[in-house]
Amino acid sequence: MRKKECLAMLLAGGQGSRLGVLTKKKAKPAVVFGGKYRIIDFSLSNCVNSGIDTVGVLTQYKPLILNAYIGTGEAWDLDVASGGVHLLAPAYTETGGSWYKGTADAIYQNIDFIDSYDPEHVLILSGDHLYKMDYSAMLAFHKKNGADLTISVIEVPWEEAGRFGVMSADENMRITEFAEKPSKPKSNLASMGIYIFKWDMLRRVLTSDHNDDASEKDFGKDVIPAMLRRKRQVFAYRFSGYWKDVGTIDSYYEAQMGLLVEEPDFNIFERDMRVFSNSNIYPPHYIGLTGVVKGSLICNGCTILGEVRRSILSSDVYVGAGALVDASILLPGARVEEGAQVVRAIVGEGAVIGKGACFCGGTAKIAVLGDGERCQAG
Amino acid sequence: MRKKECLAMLLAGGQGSRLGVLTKKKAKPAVVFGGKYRIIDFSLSNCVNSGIDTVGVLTQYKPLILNAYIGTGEAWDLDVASGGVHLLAPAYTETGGSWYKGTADAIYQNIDFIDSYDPEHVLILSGDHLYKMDYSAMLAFHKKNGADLTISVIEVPWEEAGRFGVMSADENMRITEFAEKPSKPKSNLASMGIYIFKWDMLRRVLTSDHNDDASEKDFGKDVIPAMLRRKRQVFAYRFSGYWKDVGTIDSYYEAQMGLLVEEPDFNIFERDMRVFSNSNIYPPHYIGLTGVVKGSLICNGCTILGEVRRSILSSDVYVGAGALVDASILLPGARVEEGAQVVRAIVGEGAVIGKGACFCGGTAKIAVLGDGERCQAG
Amino acid sequence: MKRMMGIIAANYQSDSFAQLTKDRPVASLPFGGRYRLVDFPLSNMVNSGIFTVGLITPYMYRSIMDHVGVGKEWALSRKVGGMFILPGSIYGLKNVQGKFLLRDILRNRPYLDRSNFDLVVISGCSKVFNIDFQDVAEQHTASGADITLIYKKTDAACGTKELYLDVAENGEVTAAHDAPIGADNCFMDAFIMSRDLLLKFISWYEETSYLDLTDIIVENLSHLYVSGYEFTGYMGNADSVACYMRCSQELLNPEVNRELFRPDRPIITKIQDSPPAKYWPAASVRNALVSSGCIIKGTVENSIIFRGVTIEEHAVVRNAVVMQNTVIHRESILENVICDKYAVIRPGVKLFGNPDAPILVGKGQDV
Amino acid sequence: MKRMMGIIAANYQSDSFAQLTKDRPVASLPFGGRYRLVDFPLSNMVNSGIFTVGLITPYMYRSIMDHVGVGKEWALSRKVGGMFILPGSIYGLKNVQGKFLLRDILRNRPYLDRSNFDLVVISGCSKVFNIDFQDVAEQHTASGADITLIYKKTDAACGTKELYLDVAENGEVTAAHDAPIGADNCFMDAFIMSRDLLLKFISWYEETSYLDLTDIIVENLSHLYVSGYEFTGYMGNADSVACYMRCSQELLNPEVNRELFRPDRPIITKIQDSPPAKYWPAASVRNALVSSGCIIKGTVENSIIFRGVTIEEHAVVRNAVVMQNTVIHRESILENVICDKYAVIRPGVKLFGNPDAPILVGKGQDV
Repeated sequence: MRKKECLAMLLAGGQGSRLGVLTKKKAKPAVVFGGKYRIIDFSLSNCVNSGIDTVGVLTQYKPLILNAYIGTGEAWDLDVASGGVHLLAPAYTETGGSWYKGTADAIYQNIDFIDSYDPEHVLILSGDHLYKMDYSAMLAFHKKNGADLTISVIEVPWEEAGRFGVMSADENMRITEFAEKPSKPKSNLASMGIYIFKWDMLRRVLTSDHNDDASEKDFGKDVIPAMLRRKRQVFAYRFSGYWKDVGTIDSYYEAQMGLLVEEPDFNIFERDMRVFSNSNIYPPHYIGLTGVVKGSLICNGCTILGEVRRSILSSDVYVGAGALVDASILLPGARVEEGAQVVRAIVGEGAVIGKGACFCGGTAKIAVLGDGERCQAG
Repeated sequence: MRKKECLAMLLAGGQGSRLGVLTKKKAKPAVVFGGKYRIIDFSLSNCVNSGIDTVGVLTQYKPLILNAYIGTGEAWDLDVASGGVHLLAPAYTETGGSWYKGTADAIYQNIDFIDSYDPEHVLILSGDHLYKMDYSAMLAFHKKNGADLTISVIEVPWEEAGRFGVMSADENMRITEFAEKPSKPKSNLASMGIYIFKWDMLRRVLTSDHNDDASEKDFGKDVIPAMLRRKRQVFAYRFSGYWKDVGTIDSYYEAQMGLLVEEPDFNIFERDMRVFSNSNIYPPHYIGLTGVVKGSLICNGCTILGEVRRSILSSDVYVGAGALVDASILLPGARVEEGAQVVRAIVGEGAVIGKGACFCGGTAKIAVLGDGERCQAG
Repeated sequence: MKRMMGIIAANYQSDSFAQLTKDRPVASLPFGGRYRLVDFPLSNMVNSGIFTVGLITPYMYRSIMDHVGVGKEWALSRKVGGMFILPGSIYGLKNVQGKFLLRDILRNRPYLDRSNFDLVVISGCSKVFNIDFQDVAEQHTASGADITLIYKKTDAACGTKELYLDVAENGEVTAAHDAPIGADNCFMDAFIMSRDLLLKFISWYEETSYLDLTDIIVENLSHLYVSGYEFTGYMGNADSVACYMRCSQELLNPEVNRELFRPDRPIITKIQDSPPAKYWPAASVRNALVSSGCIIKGTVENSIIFRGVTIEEHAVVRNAVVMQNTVIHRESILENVICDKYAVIRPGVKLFGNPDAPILVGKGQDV
Repeated sequence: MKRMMGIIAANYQSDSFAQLTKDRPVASLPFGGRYRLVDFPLSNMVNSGIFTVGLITPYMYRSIMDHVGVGKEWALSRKVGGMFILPGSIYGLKNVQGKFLLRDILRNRPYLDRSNFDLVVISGCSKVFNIDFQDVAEQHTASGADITLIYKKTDAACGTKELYLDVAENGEVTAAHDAPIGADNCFMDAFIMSRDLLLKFISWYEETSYLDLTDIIVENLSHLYVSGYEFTGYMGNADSVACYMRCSQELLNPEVNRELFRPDRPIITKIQDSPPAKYWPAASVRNALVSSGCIIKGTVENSIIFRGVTIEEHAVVRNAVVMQNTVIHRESILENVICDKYAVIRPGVKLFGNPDAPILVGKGQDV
């Protein structure tokens, strides 16, 4: 096998508790997004489109649906003998089991896996943002600088900088300072949570982090500050495209509504930098004699007998006659029965809005119904 | 999706510590057997050959190699949309992580998975025996009796009965008594660790076992005795073919040596009840001008310049000129260098017997070299 | 469960489709918004537990091989059984009206010889239905018949060359006609027989292998016990342009749709990776099947829209079938039209066909 | 890394193989114990990072489609790129000596049109080597050549219809001959050119599309900058029965074997599921390549034994190639013999061929 120049490790173990009931039965990366995708599709597609053919996916919280979805990675052209997707759950060893204690620990526990590919560099990704990025350009920048670590950064509005890890860099983009969620940010260059490490260096850093009892085993809080303290070559790579958080109900909702405009910033119809997904086979959707669909995204398998406006309908959704769905996101298999109303709402997988029921959010708050739940009239 | 009549749950989480260094880096079901197989191949192949297309594989101890090996189950024709292989590692939930506490607990923690297929019956298998069995015949017997539980049994010599769970049955094969490793066995019908449960019943029994603090969460010790106490319909299904334990170094060795005779009891060349495996692509093996091979099984990718007698060489093994390999098992990638001697030994994956070294077991004890280790001369 | 092997005649051509089948066999004609006709027999077989399927392929095999591949989507990419490519004979199939030419089977005899199945299910591609062949096999075995022909009671099958069966009260097929006169039992191009009998046919008729299997069966009605199996579900007939249009329109009937695309026996097809269909605020769509990847800005009524079609503003598509990746520009009107793949309808173009003779726009044609 | 697309001419026939290629193209001739010839160009492309590969397939496509399928084993079953089946033309290829007929490419022009690669690598199937096309592409780009032909310095290529190149000191190809007179640079049936130039060739020569691409290149040597790439590794030639035999024997040279089957650029083939080869206590085997699934009870020397072959007690196989599932019964002797698949050699049969003209036993033949 050829030595790998760069492999990717995708952190997909978090519960994503800020997505509330949507992650009750599955990990955040497995939540459906944009009708036919799951959140992890965007990172995996970025990998493939960047020529990275070896990806370790670190899972922990309720991984069953995620595992089944990823399979061998065939849906992303990642089922290659010389690499491919590997699902890396915490393992049980002679000395008992050990869950991942933090992002850095998750990588630490998989040192053997990474070593088996003998890579030059390791790309660390987290799967809760919507963006298209060519990691190979970032890798070229990283190599050109001879960097130990390169962090992808994006300019954010100054008033929001305090929500991120922000960094100051010199004129060569070498990072001079890094602050995790500072109350008084000195920079508006925010970390996107995308790192490329020289593997030799990362292996050493992780080992010493592992032995540090005071560490929380987190990249942002522990690993990166430690590297800066030791004056490692840490650079910032400036990214300037679309990049949106989808980790809260509000951001998850807003990012999807953004897909509905005529020329969206994030374009799922683009032929280059395609987004791949693993889909089931459903017949085309059917819009009945009484159906109305405007300004919406509709997946295969849907039956629409009512009115659908400014909404996203995932596969196999049913909207009964006389029902109204407006400014809402219906996840796979959701049913809106006759005469029901769904406005500014997210309806979970297989959830049901009963006949004549009204499930409506307001300007302040999106209404969310969990997977398989039921909302009845009256 | 059609309701499943029967799905299989394969217990593959154990360390298999009785296999010593062979399970240092992988779970027992992932240990190579018979040159090109891994121990789990036999159970998976039995499933496919019995028409069972949905298998949950319960993993826990060092599952990485096992996971990569099983993949989507394509190698066993088990990559079907309506079922297939599912790898079921212990999961982390809102309330933290929970490792499998015993065989019964492993199934208990996957009740949701099983329910998603809505099966009539569930077949429980453990993956450490060598046998070919048509589970559909056992299922027919189970259904004919309207049994809550059917246990596959085999007659063992009386003097060995105490090593097994043994049972007494009436003339209809209904089990009247069950004793786990009794010091004074009343029967020589030994449990093969193969169970078919009515799923409704098993779900109930597992739930009450889960709530019983005194239980060790084990099928043999807890679940089956409890069902007998409650006078459930528990039957014994008599199996009479080849069935050998491969869970200790000695039994693992002897079972493989049994493949070398001219007409072995367990026949890997048979066309019906085939054994499937997931193999890499290697060129044919090469026997050099100085090579000698007699009474052996040789896999692709080997290079043999020395003498090989009564041995099993897995893929990509090298035997140098002047070396002697006798009555030994060489696992994938093992190297026996020039002039070395290997007799009554098991040489682990990628392990090396250095030039002129002698790695020999005796009549009493098989010599075992762990994966990747090295034995030097002198 | 009966153990059966399958044969699908996916090689025959037809001249009743005009340019729609110029470069493809009938089997790979797109249908129903995302399928090809061959998906129906393939899915029927797999859903009936038949996992050894021989596909008789045509000389123009690219489209069908592209679509079916090694049968992965149908779980036919297997170590035991799976999909077998059986190249059909090459000689002027277009002129021959047969679908089940003996010579195509003769040519692939090892497929039958090397198997150990008792029964063979044989199906054509141009009729559309969702059937459980297990039911047919059970009736076949119970009746003790040599051959069981599957039929549907209808005298409006629409096809140009149907076979209608006289079925006696005991279920025996006593005669066959090529028009529904005196019989309204339309043969569905699908039947079950024993492998042994099929091998016998091959030996008996080796010299006259240009014959069609169904002709041989009809010729031998008096010597054999040929039974009929009545199918009561929906059968669509896509045997000519007009039939294809009618059958496509029938999919807009929710009951037909539900029956054909039932979740317990799904129609499987090649997976394509398209985004969801996007409807612009001005879109107006009713009574339509629309596939993923479409961009709809105009008006669509009573139509089947395939994957990746763009319908621009103020364009109107009515009673039409629009195949993959066609672009319909603004202010054009299409009524009673079938557009093949990759066609382009320029702005303002107006095409009005007749419901019984729809206008055809060829593959990649720029109108 | 250069982004390239590939074309493999897997359709050509040959009459220099007698019955070995009666029912199969040269591309699907079994070779090396478990491979088919097409595995070499396919693996070379994939190992060089070429994941968009067009396979020109022959009229007798069953064997090659069975083997290659959708290219899964080669990681060519992909959403982006992957393997494209390009059906070759049907007319009497056997009589034509060409391997790269323009009409085969013309017929599949959309494969070239729809792509956005700059370079196309084109390879035949009957020469056996393990190459990194990235190296060739780098030299091609650096030299600024229009076309780069890959050659090996040898005047003993053994083939019946080789092309030998005159290569100037600056690497330019100045002339080509069909014999090694004055030049020992044997063209390896593999070359790189820009997609644009290939499309130009198609337009220029559309009227005379029966021409071979290599003829066109030779004809244009004075107008084009045609460069040579010298390959220094092992090249085997399987262009006729005698060559095939010699080339098979060469695999028994450990150095050749190591070079051709190097682990960093593995030759990939269809996965078959056979048990390990089983040697009985009486077996006597030296200087042989033996595949899985064999049962060896007799004597084997200087031979290539394919998957699932049985060699009974006291049978002797020497200087032979024995293909898949053949059974050699007791006390028979085979020397200088090539046995095709599923052959049966009866007890006591003795076949002694000449090293330069081995005896051929046809597929399934019972001797």
